[in-house]
Amino acid sequence: MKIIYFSWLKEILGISEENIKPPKEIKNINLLMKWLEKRSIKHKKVFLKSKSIRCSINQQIVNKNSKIKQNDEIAFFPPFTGG
Amino acid sequence: MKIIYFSWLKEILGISEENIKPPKEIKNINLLMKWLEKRSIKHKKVFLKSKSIRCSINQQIVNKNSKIKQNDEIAFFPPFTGG
Amino acid sequence: MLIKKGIGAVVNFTGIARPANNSGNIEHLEIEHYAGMTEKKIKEVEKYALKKWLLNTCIIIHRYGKIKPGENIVYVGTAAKHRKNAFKACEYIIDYLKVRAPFWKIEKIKNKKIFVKSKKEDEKKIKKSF
Amino acid sequence: MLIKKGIGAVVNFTGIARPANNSGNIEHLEIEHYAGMTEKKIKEVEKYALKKWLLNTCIIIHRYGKIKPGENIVYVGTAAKHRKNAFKACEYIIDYLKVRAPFWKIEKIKNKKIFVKSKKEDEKKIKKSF
Repeated sequence: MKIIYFSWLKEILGISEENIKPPKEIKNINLLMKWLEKRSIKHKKVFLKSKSIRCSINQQIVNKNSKIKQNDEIAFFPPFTGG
Repeated sequence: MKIIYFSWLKEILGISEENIKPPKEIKNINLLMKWLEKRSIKHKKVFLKSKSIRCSINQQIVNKNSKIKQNDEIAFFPPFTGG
Repeated sequence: MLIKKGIGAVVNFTGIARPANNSGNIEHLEIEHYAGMTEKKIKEVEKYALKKWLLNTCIIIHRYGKIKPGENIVYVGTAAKHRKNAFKACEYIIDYLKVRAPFWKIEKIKNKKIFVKSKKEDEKKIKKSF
Repeated sequence: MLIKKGIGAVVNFTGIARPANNSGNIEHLEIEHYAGMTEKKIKEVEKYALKKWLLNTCIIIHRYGKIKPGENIVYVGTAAKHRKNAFKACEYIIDYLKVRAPFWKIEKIKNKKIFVKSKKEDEKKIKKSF
């Protein structure tokens, strides 16, 4: 599973992506965020702000109850600020 | 008093402007239109359509009750269709 | 200049002569105007828009005379700090030019002159003069 | 081409990097984007606008990377038979790019990185994705 980070999430973590293999019980985005939080202090700092974080699965915006699969590309980011 | 005509009014009349000296009792646009109507068959044809005619005095849009003066520049025309 | 004025948004509108209407193919447009009054009206709406929408700049061009299909008739450009103001001002000005500036369109179709009628929907948009 | 397509109205929007915000003078903007998803989202909104507002043409350009004050960030051009549709489509697309396309702005002010926050008013405008 590929995880991509943008904006201040990337800045805090110091990485723009990582490949992970969460256990099978990590079925949706909410659970994945809680699982990722435990990976490091930096991860904890990022995912504590979960209310400010948006998410996509395979480049589709999703809500945090959405199911995830092993080969998904999942991205975490703040609200968009284009234009 | 200078009278200017535009669009289909000019087309029907065959003139774009004329200088006139209406009598003193012709105090406003409505009276002026009735007075102009009598000048020729073409004028009659034009001013019969008075509801479709708009008017300005000295390049200011006015309603037909507006007072007129001897040295005014008065224009008659259909609604604008610019842009 | 953009930097100096703090411009964040530029909106441009161009109106183009269409090749046909319900009566057939248009050979050309003829736009008549009331010289003197036209300039006055355009300056009025420019002044109004600059103030109301806090524009940095506003450019208004309206052609008259003979115009062939595909040619530009009118251009309105607005620049502001924020996009909403630039959009609102640009739309207002073009609506204004349609019904409050002394222009009249004539369409030439098969050697006939068609005096274009104003659209009531357009007149309603600009309720009153200023 | 204008004649062939019967285009009567062209609206262009350009968004420009401003030189300052409340925190001070901006040295430059850094725009991050989600490669792949960005292109997909821009194509989606283009397709939607072409159909909804019967556009003849629609052009959308959004820069990313380093952008200096005064430089263009984004361009949206729409062409339609009638001006209302060209205006509505252009405004919709730029509203969409603000909140539904994966771009993030960072302002560099005195060697500090400021992650620009999204405006709630902008988010409300585009209520749902399509």
